[in-house]
Amino acid sequence: MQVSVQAEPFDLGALTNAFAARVAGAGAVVTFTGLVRDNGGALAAMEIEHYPGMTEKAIAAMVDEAKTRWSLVDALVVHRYGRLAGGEAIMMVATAARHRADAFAAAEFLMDYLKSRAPFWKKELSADGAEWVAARDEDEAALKRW
Amino acid sequence: MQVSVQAEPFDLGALTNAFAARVAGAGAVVTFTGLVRDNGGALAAMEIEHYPGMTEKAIAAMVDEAKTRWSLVDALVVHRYGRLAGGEAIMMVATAARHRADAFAAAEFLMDYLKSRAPFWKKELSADGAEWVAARDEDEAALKRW
Amino acid sequence: MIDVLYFAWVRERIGVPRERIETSAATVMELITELKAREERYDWAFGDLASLRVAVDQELSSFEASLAGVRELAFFPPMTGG
Amino acid sequence: MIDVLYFAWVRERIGVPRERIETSAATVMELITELKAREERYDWAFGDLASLRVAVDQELSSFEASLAGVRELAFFPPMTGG
Repeated sequence: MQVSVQAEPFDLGALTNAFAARVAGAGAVVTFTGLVRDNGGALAAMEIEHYPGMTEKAIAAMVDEAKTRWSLVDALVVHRYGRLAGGEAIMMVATAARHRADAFAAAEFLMDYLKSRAPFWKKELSADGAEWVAARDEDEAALKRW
Repeated sequence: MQVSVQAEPFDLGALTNAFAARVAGAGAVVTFTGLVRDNGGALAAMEIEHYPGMTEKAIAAMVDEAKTRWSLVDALVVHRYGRLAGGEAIMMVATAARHRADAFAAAEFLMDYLKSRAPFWKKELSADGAEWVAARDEDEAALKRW
Repeated sequence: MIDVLYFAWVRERIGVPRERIETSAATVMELITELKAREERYDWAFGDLASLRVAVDQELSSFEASLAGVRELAFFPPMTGG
Repeated sequence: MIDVLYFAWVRERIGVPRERIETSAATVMELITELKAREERYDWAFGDLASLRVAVDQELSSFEASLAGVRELAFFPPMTGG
């Protein structure tokens, strides 16, 4: 398990290659990457706040839970905080399993939990000002499937 | 859309970074990578045969179908043929969408169709000899969900 | 004495990211009621409990949770990670 | 004259990856019956139709498909890509 909560940008490609290279025995690797959306070319930026201490524990607990539910070879979660520009990667999840169904399910599970149960809060900064992103009902509903 | 059927190895990380960099407007990128499994350290290799001409058309049709079903910003499919060693990447799929549900669903859809409807055949080469990989009932069943 | 942390718009409404609070409240809910009576900014931050979440010693918890032995409390809106 | 292609173990059993076949068969199934009667290797390759797939002009098709105007036919086992 590799969990990192960091202010610095991360190299999605390099992390994906390193992850795929170390999961001997796995036949399937799934990655999810969340990006700051460029809304129609409008200059977008995002400020992400988190709860140091609780964040790392909450994410580690989610990964542990995923490992009890699916047959995983390995999993990785990287999540940034601080100020991010449009197009930048906010976070990534990677899962590796023998078969694709486990890798996909675990990645979706981790995403659903990260969205609504890891202590991060996003503030969108645009020409109109700054606004805290509201939690979406669909995101809370998505947790019910697990 | 980017579709490539090739004998040469591909750089998963470089392709993922390039894909994520060009999908302006997307908030979610999902990748799937299929690897030659190293079965308990036993030297594994794989020979992949395909049907030139039909392969490219079949994959393009799958991507088109995915684009009608989900709101996708872009999609990418790379699939190798020829001889591959244990641990090497066989293929990858990448999908980009505004929201994660579309990106995940489209990636799983493409994988299910690539598994059972794209004209590739795998032969496993091990110390015991060479054997054509049999289609799995689960893979055929997986198509029914779409 | 409990360390109380605030995040996102809860922090903005309270005006500080953390403070140490002297209280004899037995539960999170009792503490909220006590704080709301103290100052307007708490009333503003804790006005709509449906949009408030609480973590007790860094675990998501409920407003009914006991404060016995608790060292750290955090209030924040629904999380929006990922 | 139809170009007929074989892949994977079908190719190995027939012994060639492709051949041009002169036939008056009206459907894929009629061609299969004709070939099976011709030589043992066809009988071996086409013995179990449940494990055989056919593409007509590079589109997955059925054994009942007509051969009228068809240029290319391919026989192979269930696909195992991905």
